[in-house]
Amino acid sequence: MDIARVISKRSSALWAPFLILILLASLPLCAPQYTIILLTTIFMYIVITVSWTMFSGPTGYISLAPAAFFGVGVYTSALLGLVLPLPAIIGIGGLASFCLALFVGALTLRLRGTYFVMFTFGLVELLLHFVLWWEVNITGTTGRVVPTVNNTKVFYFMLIIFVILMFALYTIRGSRFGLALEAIGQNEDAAAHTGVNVTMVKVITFAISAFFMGAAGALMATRWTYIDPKIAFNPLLSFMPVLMAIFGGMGQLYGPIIGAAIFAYLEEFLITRFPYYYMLIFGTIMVIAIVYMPEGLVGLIRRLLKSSTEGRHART
Amino acid sequence: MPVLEGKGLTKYFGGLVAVSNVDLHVDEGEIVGLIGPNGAGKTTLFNLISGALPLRSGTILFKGQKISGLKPYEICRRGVARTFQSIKVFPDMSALQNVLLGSYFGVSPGMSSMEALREAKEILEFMGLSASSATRARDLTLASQKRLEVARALATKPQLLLIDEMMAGLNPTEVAQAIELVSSIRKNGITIIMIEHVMKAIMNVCERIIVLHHGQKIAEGTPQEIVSSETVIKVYLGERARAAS
Amino acid sequence: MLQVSDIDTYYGNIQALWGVSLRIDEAEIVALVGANGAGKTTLLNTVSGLLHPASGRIEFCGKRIDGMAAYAIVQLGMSHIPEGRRLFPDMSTRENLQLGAYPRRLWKHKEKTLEEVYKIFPILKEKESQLARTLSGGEQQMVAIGRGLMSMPRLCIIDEPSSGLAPVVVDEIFQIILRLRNEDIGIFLVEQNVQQTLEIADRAYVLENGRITLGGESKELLQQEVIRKAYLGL
Amino acid sequence: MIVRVLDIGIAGLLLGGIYALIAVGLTLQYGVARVLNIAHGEFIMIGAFITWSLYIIFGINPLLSLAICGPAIFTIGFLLYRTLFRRLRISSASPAAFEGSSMLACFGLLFIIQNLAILIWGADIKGYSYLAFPIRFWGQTFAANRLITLGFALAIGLIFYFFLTWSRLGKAIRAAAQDAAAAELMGINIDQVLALCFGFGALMAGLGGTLLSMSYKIQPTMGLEYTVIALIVIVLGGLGSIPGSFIGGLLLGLVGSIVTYIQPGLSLVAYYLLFMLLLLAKPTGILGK
Amino acid sequence: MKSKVLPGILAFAVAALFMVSSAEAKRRPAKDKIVIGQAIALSGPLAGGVAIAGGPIYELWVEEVNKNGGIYVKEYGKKLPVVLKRYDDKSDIGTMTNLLEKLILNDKVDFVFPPWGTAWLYAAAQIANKYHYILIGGPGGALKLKELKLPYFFQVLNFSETQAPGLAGIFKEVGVKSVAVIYRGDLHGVEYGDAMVPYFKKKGIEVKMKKSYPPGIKDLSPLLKEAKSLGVDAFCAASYPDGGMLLTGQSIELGINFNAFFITVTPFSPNLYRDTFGVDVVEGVMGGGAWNAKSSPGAKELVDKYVSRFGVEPDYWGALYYWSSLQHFQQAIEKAGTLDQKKIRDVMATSTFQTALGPFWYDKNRYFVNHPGEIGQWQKGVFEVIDPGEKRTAPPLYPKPPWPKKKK
Repeated sequence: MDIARVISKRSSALWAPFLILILLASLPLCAPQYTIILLTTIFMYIVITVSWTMFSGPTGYISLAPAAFFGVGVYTSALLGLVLPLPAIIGIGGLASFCLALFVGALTLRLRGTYFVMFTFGLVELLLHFVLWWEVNITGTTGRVVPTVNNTKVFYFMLIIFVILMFALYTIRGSRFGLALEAIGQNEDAAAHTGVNVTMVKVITFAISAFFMGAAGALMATRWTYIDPKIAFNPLLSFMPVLMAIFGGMGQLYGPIIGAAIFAYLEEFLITRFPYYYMLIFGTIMVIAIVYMPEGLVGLIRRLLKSSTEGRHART
Repeated sequence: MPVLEGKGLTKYFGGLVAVSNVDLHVDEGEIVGLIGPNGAGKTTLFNLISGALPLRSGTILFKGQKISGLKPYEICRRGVARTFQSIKVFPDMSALQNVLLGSYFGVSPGMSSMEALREAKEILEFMGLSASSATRARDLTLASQKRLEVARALATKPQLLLIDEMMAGLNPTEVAQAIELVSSIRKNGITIIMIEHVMKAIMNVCERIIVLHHGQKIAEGTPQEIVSSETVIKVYLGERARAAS
Repeated sequence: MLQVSDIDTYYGNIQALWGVSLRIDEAEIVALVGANGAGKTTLLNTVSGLLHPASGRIEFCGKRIDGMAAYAIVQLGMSHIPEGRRLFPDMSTRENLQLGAYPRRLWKHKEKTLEEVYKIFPILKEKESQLARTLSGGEQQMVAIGRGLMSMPRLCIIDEPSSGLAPVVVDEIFQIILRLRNEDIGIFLVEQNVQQTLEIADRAYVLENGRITLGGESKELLQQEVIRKAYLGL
Repeated sequence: MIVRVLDIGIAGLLLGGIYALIAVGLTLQYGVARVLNIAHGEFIMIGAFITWSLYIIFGINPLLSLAICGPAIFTIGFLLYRTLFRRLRISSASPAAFEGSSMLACFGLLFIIQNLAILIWGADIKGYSYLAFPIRFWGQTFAANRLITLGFALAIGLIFYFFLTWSRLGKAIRAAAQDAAAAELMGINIDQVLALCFGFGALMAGLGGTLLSMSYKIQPTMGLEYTVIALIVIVLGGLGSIPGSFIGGLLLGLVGSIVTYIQPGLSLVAYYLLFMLLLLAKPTGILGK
Repeated sequence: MKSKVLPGILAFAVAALFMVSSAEAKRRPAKDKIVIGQAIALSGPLAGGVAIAGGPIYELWVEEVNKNGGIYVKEYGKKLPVVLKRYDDKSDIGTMTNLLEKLILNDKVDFVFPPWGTAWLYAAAQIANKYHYILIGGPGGALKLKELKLPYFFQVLNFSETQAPGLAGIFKEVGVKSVAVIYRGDLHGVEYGDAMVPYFKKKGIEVKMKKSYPPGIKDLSPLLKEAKSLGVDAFCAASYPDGGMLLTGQSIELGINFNAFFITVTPFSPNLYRDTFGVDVVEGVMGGGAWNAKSSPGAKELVDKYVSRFGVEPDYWGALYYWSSLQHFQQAIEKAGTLDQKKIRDVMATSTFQTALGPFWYDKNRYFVNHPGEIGQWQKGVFEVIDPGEKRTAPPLYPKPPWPKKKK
């Protein structure tokens, strides 16, 4: 980790994300409302996918718990209604997920491979059915109405969550904590014997990634207006970040972002154009994508870029 | 005063005894060799010392303090570092990053980035790996990877270093270099326990040898005592050794 | 019996073998020696069909086999006993051995073949219902060799049979290899234990960095200065 | 009291039998062929719908359609592996990469199969009545069709177990599960064996679907919940262990039945709680190493 | 550096793509048709319910209106044909809310139709109300929605508060002494489960058992056996089609019979329920609803139209309700003479129109009250309305005959 090199790399590459950010931030001024709504959804997927990648990318622990963390955020928001200001609700939602992740992480991160995968998936279903039972049998009701919030406001908050997430991600990647995380992914035993408190590093990263999922959930609840356990803890949402990250390519930081953005947009595009065939088309695209782009979109782009530069070399 | 002291170390895997009631002590500045056929429990013993596996019974003292029961990272931070039989470098990290991790998280965590970087570079230099400091670990040769593992272990600033089969798979030239390296590490005041199959290396560098068989310590002594021990020849070295000696 | 001519093999983008040629005759022990990472296992895998050469040709009993799948090559009478034994850990000794006779032609006679193998390794008969994972290292190696013999091969490729075994057990394994040769089975042997290997082999090749650098009668090789220095540490 | 216990036990086994069958199928696909088949439930759904069509349109006895459905779905599974998954396996850099990419491909398949089913059969719930009458013994009543389902599930499981233990191909499958490269060196055509495994997995799902359709109503979206249950069971039983999956399936059925008797609202909570507690206590499953 | 610039360009391109795609947002062209948007489950777990209960009615209505040349709107001085623009919400509430807003904001549809499912209706009602779009409640709706006081929302279907007293009345009339109640752990189940108990108590009927079960349960036999062992006269279940079918199937399989057997959602479907089990088998089963071809001339006409269009009978709960609400809606537009939501809403809230089920109006909470019936019962293949009073098309059959003995 040559620090000088890292810094120089950053300053010259910083303008691009900044430009995009300014562009996105100014979008509500000119773009139609629905574009804002769609972008909010897309950014929700990006936030979930990137925060998933934050933990699962370097460590190689495939977590299927996103739906649980997202759902905890959603439910926090639903429980609190709008008695508190929105930023506070987002913060509490994130914090609730953070705490859950700390607990679950401390309990389960000794599991490896498929066992961890299945445990995290079980968590989603357990929470779903437990909350359902709790509401029906203890509180005697189910489902909650969440007051709606201005769409533009939701968009800006989602953008802010995204920016904070990216900032957190960059900070972690550049730090010794990030180095330890990467080491854990490559060889956990060796990392432990090199003095890294592997459990702590894993659990904390797991919890940080859960924080962002929970925050996104708390925010999105205001868009859904009505919440019940089956809606909040939708198991499909656990698979989405995995699929999106693989689709985009996990080799690079921007892979999951592109993957999530295109995946989410494609789905919306197909569902509105071909309501009766969209699953067929979507499924076919997924199968073709995985066969022809084993390293995801990023891999494909790289290959294209490589062949084009090679072509240029050949010409000169 | 012994740096490391183990009493009645025992470990079972399922119903099988892996290490059975082994006592051992290592004095400061020593190089101790650990030999025995495969499955004798050598690596298991290392795993017990470094905290990778919990003990079934027995205690391990390091500099008079109990370390059995501690987590691997805690033991490492107290000054016990190790390498692995099957290489466990971080394959997609550069050699420098591999070593840097040791500096960051070893005996003295919390040192500044600049200091850690300087130290890591020094260690790479010492191990003769400066030239490949930016190379990804997976692209290094086998011998260099083994060195890198030792470098990473050294970066944690240990007082006791456990080396597990550093010579296996190296050619004689590389073996000679490795032997030299082990001696120079010792010169820096680090106590060493090494598991080795390459007899030549063991005989050359070790002052004392412990022989394990079926999880039990069957012999202990100077290299000369070991090669002439009846028990060792019978269970381990075989007739050929007898003929040769 | 086996003729390897000028093969190149790649691992991904990295070339591992460069123009390797060698031959093995009937009932002959041929050793392949070389440092770790020289490409010995790659060469064996290429011969047995687990890897495919990018160029060159391999003939076995007059048949061209480069490009054939490994399972098809087994049926021609070549058996590859891989490094690290690679037994099926949750199957019994007996089942492991039976699988050696998997090709349909051999499956019918597997019980008879099994008796033959038990004659060579009487201890395996005693442990025939034990799970492979519970056997000792030496016994596992015997099962691995026995399993290789179940296909009644004309050529047996044995990769590092001594690794991880106590010197006493290694002696025993080498005795068995010699015995196989006497039963008219060709042996292609890779070993780190160069001295001992060259003592039992008829001929040997030296592989360095993916290239064959030396080859000849093992007795002669044993006397050569280069070998003595590089591999025997003398 | 004893009668009550017996009643709960048998009710649990009735459901557990199907779980077991489905889980064994997934074990073959995931434990052996390394394909985390998220679309496993879709094969169940297809099996159920084919059975329904055969019964409603041609009046073919559902038990007879076991013989039609099974081979048909086996073929689909086999061909899928030969074309799609084999290609993915060869092009994947590592087993882990294959697991990821095959899961993504299975998700694609899930969407495709479900959409096709909606196009062919419509999205609505379907069902038929077959052998829907009570049988009494030991002072308790049981549904005839469920007893037959259990009988067939056990028989299929047993036949398959003997096939794996005794036959040449069965041994090859077990060998491939334990060490694919070594199996290839035994002269086993690994591509063929893995494709067969995937096919057998699909076959089990198809048979499960046929049996399910005798007692449950069917609809194109029914698959995922069975996939989830099968996933739980295979982990519960120890990954890759076929007897483990079978026992795990029966166990899950029993637990569900016991909890439904005490507090029906918690029956699904109990599934997951049992699953997670077992993972924590013995991460490798009931019959895992 | 190049590899760092690339993502920038790519992300930019993606952003640009969104803008272009949403720039399609059309300006309102000269009016030549009325576009009605509907985000409803075409796939996912709810799709089955959509197909058997409610979904097709909207299509049939659109075809019917267009057959007559469309809806006359005075503002434009002509009849405007109707176009139904449907999106698939995948049975996911997040997708539904997005698509509903897309219909309103991006596609600028003239009206929206409701999604399927109670929870979905809750969310949709709030969104439609936010944009001042009329939403005529279709399949679903419950008590809690009343509390939200949404001025643009109209509830059509009867619900727990109207059906539970109906059921209790019938039980009292036929002499039911004790009941067992089970309910699905969701909004529908909880509301019905809670609503039934006090009405039974008021009529002096003992509730001996009340238990919930989770959606997705695979075995309900313990509940049936428990109720049987308690010796109750009536068994009532608040369930959705999955549970309703399972419950009936298991009762038949186990030969467990009650004097009265009631399921809220499921028996009303002739093709799913009656035809799956058989006319003899379902004889005497009660279900929420209800209407049949005998309810009114318009009802008969609807059944005929539906059968000739889809080949099966409509469901005997919502179909007539939605159909009539749409007829009411059409007349309200024609009376208002405009497509303005506010004006049409005011007309709808205050006017009574003749529809297939007879006169149709909303009360002050904008709830439709003139239900054709609350409780139905299968009798000889007809879903008879057995409510006390003039709506009744046949007297209740009590006790329910036992399930037929095995016969193939």
